[in-house]
Amino acid sequence: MVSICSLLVSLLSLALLSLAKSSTGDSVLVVLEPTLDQANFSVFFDGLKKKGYELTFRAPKDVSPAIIQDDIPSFSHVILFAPETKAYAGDITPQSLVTLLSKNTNVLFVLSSKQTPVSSLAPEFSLILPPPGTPLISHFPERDTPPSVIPIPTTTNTIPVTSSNLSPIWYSGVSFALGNNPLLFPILRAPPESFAADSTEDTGADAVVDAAEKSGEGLWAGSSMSVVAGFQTREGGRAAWVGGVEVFGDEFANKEVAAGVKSGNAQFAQELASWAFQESFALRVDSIDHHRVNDTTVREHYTTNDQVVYTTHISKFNAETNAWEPFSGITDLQLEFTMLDPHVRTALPPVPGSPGEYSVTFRVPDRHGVFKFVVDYKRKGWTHIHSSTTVPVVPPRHDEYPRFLSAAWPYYVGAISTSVAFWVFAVLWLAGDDKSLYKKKGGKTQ
Amino acid sequence: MTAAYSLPQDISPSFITNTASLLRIVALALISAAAIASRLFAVINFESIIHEFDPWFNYRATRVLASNGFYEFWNWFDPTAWYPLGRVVGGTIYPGLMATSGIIYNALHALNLPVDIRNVCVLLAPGFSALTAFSTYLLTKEMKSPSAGLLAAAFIGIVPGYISRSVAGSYDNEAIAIFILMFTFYAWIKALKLGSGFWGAVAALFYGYMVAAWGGYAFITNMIPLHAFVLILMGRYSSRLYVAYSSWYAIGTLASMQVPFVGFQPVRTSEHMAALGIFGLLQLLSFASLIRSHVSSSHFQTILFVSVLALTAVGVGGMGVLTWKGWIAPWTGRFYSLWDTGYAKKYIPIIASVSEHQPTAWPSFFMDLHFLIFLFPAGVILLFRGTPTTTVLPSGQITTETKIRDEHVFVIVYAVMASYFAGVMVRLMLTLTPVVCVCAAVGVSELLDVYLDPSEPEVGGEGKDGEESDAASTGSGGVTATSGAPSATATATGVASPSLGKKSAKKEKAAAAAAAANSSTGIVALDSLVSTLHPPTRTKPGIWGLDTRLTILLNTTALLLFFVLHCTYVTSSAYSSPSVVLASQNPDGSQHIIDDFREAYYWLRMNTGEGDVVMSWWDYGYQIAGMADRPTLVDNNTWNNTHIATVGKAMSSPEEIAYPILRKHDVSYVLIIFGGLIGYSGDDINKFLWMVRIAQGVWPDEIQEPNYFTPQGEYKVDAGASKAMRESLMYKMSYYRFHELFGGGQVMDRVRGQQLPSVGPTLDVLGTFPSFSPPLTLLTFGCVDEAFTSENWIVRIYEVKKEDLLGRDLKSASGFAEGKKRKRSKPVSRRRAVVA
Amino acid sequence: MAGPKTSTAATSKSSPAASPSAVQSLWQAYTDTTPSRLKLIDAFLVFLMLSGVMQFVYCILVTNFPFNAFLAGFGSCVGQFVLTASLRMQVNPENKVEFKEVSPERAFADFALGSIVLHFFVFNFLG
Amino acid sequence: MKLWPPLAVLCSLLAVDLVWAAHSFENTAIVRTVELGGSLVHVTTTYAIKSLEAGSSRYTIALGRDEHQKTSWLEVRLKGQQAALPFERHGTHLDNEVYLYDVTLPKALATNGTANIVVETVQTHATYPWPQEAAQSEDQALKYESDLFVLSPYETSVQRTKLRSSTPSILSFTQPEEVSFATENPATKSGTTVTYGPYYNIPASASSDFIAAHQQHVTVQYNHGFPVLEVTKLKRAAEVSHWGANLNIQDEIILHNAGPRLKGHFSRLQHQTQSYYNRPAPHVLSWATLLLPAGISNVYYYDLIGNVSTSRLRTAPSPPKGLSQAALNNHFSTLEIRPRYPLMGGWNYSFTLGWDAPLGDSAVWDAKTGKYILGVPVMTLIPGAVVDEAEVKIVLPEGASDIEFFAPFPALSNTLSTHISYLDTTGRPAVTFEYKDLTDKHTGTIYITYKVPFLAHLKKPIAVGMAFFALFSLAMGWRRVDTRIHTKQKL
Repeated sequence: MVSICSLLVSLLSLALLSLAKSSTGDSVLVVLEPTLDQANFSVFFDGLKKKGYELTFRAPKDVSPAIIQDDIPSFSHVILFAPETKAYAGDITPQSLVTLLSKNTNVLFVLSSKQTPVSSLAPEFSLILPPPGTPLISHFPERDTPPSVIPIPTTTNTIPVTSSNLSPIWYSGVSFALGNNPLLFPILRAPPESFAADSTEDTGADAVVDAAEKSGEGLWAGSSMSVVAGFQTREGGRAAWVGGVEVFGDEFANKEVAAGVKSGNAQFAQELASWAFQESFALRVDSIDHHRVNDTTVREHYTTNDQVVYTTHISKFNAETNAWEPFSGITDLQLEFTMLDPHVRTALPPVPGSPGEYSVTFRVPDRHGVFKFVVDYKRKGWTHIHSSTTVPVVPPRHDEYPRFLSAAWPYYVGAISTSVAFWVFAVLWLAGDDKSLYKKKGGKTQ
Repeated sequence: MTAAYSLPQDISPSFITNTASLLRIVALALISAAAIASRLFAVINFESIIHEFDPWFNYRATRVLASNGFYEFWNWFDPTAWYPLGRVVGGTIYPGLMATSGIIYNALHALNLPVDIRNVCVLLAPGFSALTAFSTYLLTKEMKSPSAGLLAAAFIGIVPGYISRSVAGSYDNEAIAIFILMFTFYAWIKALKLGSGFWGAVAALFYGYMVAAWGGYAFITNMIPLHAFVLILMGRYSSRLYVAYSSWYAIGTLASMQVPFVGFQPVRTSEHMAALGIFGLLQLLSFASLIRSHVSSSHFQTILFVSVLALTAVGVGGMGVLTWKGWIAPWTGRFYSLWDTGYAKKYIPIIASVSEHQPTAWPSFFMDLHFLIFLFPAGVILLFRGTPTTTVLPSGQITTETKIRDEHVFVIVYAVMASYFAGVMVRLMLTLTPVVCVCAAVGVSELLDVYLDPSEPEVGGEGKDGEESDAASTGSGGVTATSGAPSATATATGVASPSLGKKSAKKEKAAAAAAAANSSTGIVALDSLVSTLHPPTRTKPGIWGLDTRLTILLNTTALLLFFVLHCTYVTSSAYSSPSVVLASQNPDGSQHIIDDFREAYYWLRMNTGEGDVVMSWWDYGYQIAGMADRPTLVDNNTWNNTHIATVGKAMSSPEEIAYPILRKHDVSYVLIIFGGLIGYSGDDINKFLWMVRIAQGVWPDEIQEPNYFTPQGEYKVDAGASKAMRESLMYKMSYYRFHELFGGGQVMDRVRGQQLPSVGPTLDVLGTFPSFSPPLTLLTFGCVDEAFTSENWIVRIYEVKKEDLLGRDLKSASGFAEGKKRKRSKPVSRRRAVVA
Repeated sequence: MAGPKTSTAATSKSSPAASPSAVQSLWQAYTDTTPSRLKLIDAFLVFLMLSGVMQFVYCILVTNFPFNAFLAGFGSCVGQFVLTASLRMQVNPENKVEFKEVSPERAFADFALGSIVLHFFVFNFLG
Repeated sequence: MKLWPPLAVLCSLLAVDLVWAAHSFENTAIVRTVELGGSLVHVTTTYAIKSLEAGSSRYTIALGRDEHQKTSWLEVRLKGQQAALPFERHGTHLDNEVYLYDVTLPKALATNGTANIVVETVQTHATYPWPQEAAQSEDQALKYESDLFVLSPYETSVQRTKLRSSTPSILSFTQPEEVSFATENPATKSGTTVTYGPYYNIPASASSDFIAAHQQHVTVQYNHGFPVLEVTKLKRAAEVSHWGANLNIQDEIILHNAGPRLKGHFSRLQHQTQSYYNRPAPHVLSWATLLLPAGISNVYYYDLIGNVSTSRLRTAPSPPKGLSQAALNNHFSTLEIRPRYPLMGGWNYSFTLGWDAPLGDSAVWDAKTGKYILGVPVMTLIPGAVVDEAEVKIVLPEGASDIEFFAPFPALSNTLSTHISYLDTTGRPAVTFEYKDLTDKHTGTIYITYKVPFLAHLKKPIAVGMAFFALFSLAMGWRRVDTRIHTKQKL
């Protein structure tokens, strides 16, 4: 019964996703190392194809198709299913992979317990790998699989990139610790009772001790380790890191976690891919507008103490309709009005009734200078929203100061009366006959 | 009465006066022409371009005024200056200069003469120098005679001390200020002489113009009251003085307050209080004299005495109270630095760092004034003695009475004050120059008068002649005049030989300084001395024979010729280079223009974003704004010490500290000046210590000057350079890839004359510097990229990197880009294993 | 000019004994030796001084907030006062010797011109 | 290429026209040669035609849409002859696929009469840098796109297209798939040339269905050895002064390096080494040589912030009268201008260039009409540069009347205005011409004829005289007035 439901759910979800496309393009390059057979991943690949992706397959050693040509990526997504490859063709180097990400191409990395170029690239993403040759093993829960094949519950997911109500996921591969890089976040954590050890066969606690003693790094164990991690570059390119390729395999996809309960691998893989390929959790700033209260035109500068309205439109990519749609779901958006330091920091709430619009009104500080409207929204998993608009704030013009205040009327009266008196005096003076003065003078002098 | 040589007698006096005035006009015209022409060297040698630094801002402001009109200019807020603080230009400048050239510009365009605003600005200073010559003529005419006036005009026209600030293209406030200064003084003298309110009003108007034009107006503000005060102390109070002074002060003060930048200062700051005090004093005196005219003198004495006492007490007390209450701002730092030359260096490094605020070196006196500096004291002495005012009576017979007059006192006071200030600050040489010209002209013309006068004295006049000509001709008069007379020829040679003149000049300085120190008693004493010096009974001076005359005259003429030569030479060689363009000599002797500044600025203007902020040391702020048209962090209007210190800190700290500063201020480009390649000595490494000092003033615990010296206390950039020096952003940006020019040879910094290490041991993995200095090959940048370097490497522009794509620190990011492997890092959280 | 008041202050400070005679003689001298026109001027001066004093008092007691207005008003009074005072001196027959070049008419012309300039600045500064 | 309404309407209405055209000729061979260049691409197409019926004298040539919008100069000649044949716009099909031009042959051809028609076109903005960024030391590679088939309303027995590059390094070119009409390899590369074709027996191709069926795009990528220059704006002002017998010409030029953008940053060090070893990067413009007219004087070259001191000029004396055109052509003053900074890919530079030329060299007075005839060159060519927008303003002396002008090729617009300069009272008449996409073929001369009445010549001195007289009389009057005031004061 339950199994059927879950099956239905998964099918339903697949059906829903069937139209989906990515917001950055549909061409996918799958670098598949020869030891892996494409047929073993049919569920995953078919799922992608159903969504509308065009998959191109090549081996790591092939020269064509090149992942990047004349500094222009040839594909919009790359799946690097080469966990054990030591040598690649010339066009695939750690640097070129980072270049891909810088040009907004998404990459899906798969690790293994072997030391490979990819595993040496991992530290650049501040992933911290255990020493080579130490896969993740766990003896709980009781099961018939070898200890290196572990069912991992999805309920521990804190960041909602993948749905957390899936049935457990079969996992086999390495675990890794995450450095303190804000761009990196765990998607699937290792189970608490799992640890990394170099021997897959169960030799009791000694194995654990050995693992702990090895290279004096203590025990790589517990839920602080992750097995699947997401990384989002500053320019928005996304990279997903998976500790083992089998997660995507048909075997695990069809393997039951309990009697009649199919594993969550298939859907998890699809959801992971849809995040990595910027289908889901992709946001975009459509427009920015700022103007004075009861005014509509964008001004190139504002005066101190103006009341200013700042409005922005944000939309989210909808994979079903393959279109950007207005998105009002962000509740904790903030606007900063900064010059060197934020002078104003206020919430930027969604405007009820008009989807996708966020707006706030605030008073420009009493300080002239070159200010910036900064909206900086960085949440793990979501596309980072960062928009900065520069606008000078100028002091009032000479005719915008208050003039002729009531407090000053005596001065005005004084000044005016003076000049009036001056004219009166002048008139009197000129009216007064000069002769008299002369006469007087004459009288004086004699 | 015998004559040394005969003059034609049959000429009607009217004819003489007419020709004289005609000749005077012609002479003035020629002088103006010479004044203008000698200032065009800059245009001829280079081109019609704005010079130096500040003029670039004035030019830019003038363009705004000319294109947007006056009100827009008044309300101009410049967001590109002092980014991101911005600058309220309208309220923080003296608009007189821009207004002047704006008016000229519009007038010309109204006449369908579409002159380029740039040319108006470039040629403004020469044009006004002609006016200065004219106003100097007027002033000196008031002092002595038209002929002296002509001499003075000629001197001021070509004297280097004034040319240095007024060549074509040095479009600065001083360009017009000196003219206004002289004319204000002329109007003041005139007002004082005639006791006419009209001239007082004129003086006030020009004073207002001066306030609008130059910060140095404070000189007038204190000069005129001082003059009035001295006159009062000399018991020379007259209602003419009252009329002149009060009309000047009443109108002038109101006029000065119209300038937004000055605002209420005339009633608020101490610099202006002297004028106010004298004003009050005059009111009392006038009232007293009014009473005197009505009561007997006995009463009057007491009244006068008490009132003066009361006034001074009240005035000083009130000043003290107000200052203490803070209603009156105490003296500003720049003002203190006038009295204590060490003050600025201690407290205001920014002011001290300006080259033209340094004390004057003695040679520069000679360079700027040449032989005028020797005649200067002579002229002063003559003024003490007063000049004979010769009035031609209708009857044709000439009456002469020699007596010190108010205007003479004025020039004397001016001379004393100005020569002190000129000694303190180089730039104040400018205020000294005019009075030197006036005094020297008085001296020379007196000399010529005496020796050209054909009439030979009656027997018994020699002694007087000797003394007279002596006082007239040589600077040693101040000391020797009282004691008898060396013969005229001897003293003439004395003039010709600078050494004697110089010594005496020094003596005179000392005397003058003393006089300044206790001005009141000093002046009175000098006054009495003067009167003793000249017993009332005098015989007309004269010389025997032609030979002495010819000797003196030839000497004088030769001296004048030398002066002209000197002025021409100094002007063409020293004062005519627009420090924007540098000139050097090709091997074949032809002139080679080094134009790196404009190359770099134009590159910025053409190939960077409109709003990209450029960070540079403040010297180049105005030029970048004017030529590159890009926002700057700091510029030559050094009003915000902290902001400048921020730039200094960014320049003098290592990248990790500098980068956040750059990001915070949205800096996109960093521009530095580096002379090491062609030996341009005015570059940033040589200014570096000022940056450090200024930064230290604000962050004393982060930046310390000593860290930039070697342990031996030397300032080195070579292998011995200190660690702080090597790691500073400035050092790195200056020498980045510098060594590669030398292809492994000796890397030589041609300014410092030091040899830089070119190759050396490599860094170890941890990136710590070895104990001895790293070679230039190891200069790598985390936070900036070289964006542009001018042809001779004088200007180097660096672009600030964006934050790393993957949020790494920039050092490891660049390391990754270069393909370096990073060491495997360990997990943050460690758990010890529980041992079973 | 409200001369007497201040002068009495001065005199009384200086020598109380001499004061009454001084003041009376002063007033006497003033009333009978001053020509009528000078009296006119003095009246004007008194008016100006009063208005100036009033404004100053207002400024001290109530407010000096629009400081420029105060300066303008007060300045106009003072300026006008001194100009008129100068006029008085210039036309005063007793000062004839000092002002050779200045005829009374010229004096008045100067006075008028000065005042007009003054008032121009005053009104420019008022608002 | 102005639209010519009546004909266009006519042709587009009457398809009969085409039918007729289709029958009258056939192309025995069409050879198109494309000289791959920077901002300018010269295309020469030779039609070997055979007349099918007697007396047919109007041959129609066709251009595809892209081709047409790229083309900014078109000239038709008979092979081996200098004289250009007259041609006129034929109008388009209703679907803007093909643009047709009718060429009128000098004499009608008899049946089976043959002729070789050479069509020369210059294309602008036809190439684009690829890769779009190049470091300072790298070469610059450009891409050029073109149609595979030359369109023609007639059947064509054989045609080829040759793309020839100046340097032997052709990096890549498209191999067209399933080309009809091709017998052997549809595209071959030999040295500096890529040849498409020969293709045989192509039907009348100037129709949208042919294009839909067969037409293909081919792209060639090749190295280009010279900077790709683009004058985004050229403002030329020519001012005539009869008093000074002087023609002042001033160009305000905004120059843009349209080559690959500079990757990374500019390193002076590298630049200096390159120029030291004399291996300048192909996409860097350090200096350019301009050919200015002979006999010019006081040439000035400055930009927004003043004089640019780095330039060299060699003036030739002005040519004697009646020199042959050929002689005139190599009679030039050469000016070597050097921007303040080397112009890297994607950089801009703006400057002003001006000179005085003796009026006698460019103007004559026609005695019998009593008019002056003035010739002003449209532009001074910057080698290898295309001029996007040009504005030529010719300022005639004050008071010039009945003005007529003859432009060498039609301008987008020409306007008459008045220009006020030094000491003008009424202002001078000025004619302004607007152009677009000028190439090295557009170096014509604008001729202007105008009358200047004798009084107009005297206008200036009279005005100045009046001004001075007014000044003096004012001064005199002022003295009088001044004294009068004084006397009034007195009484």
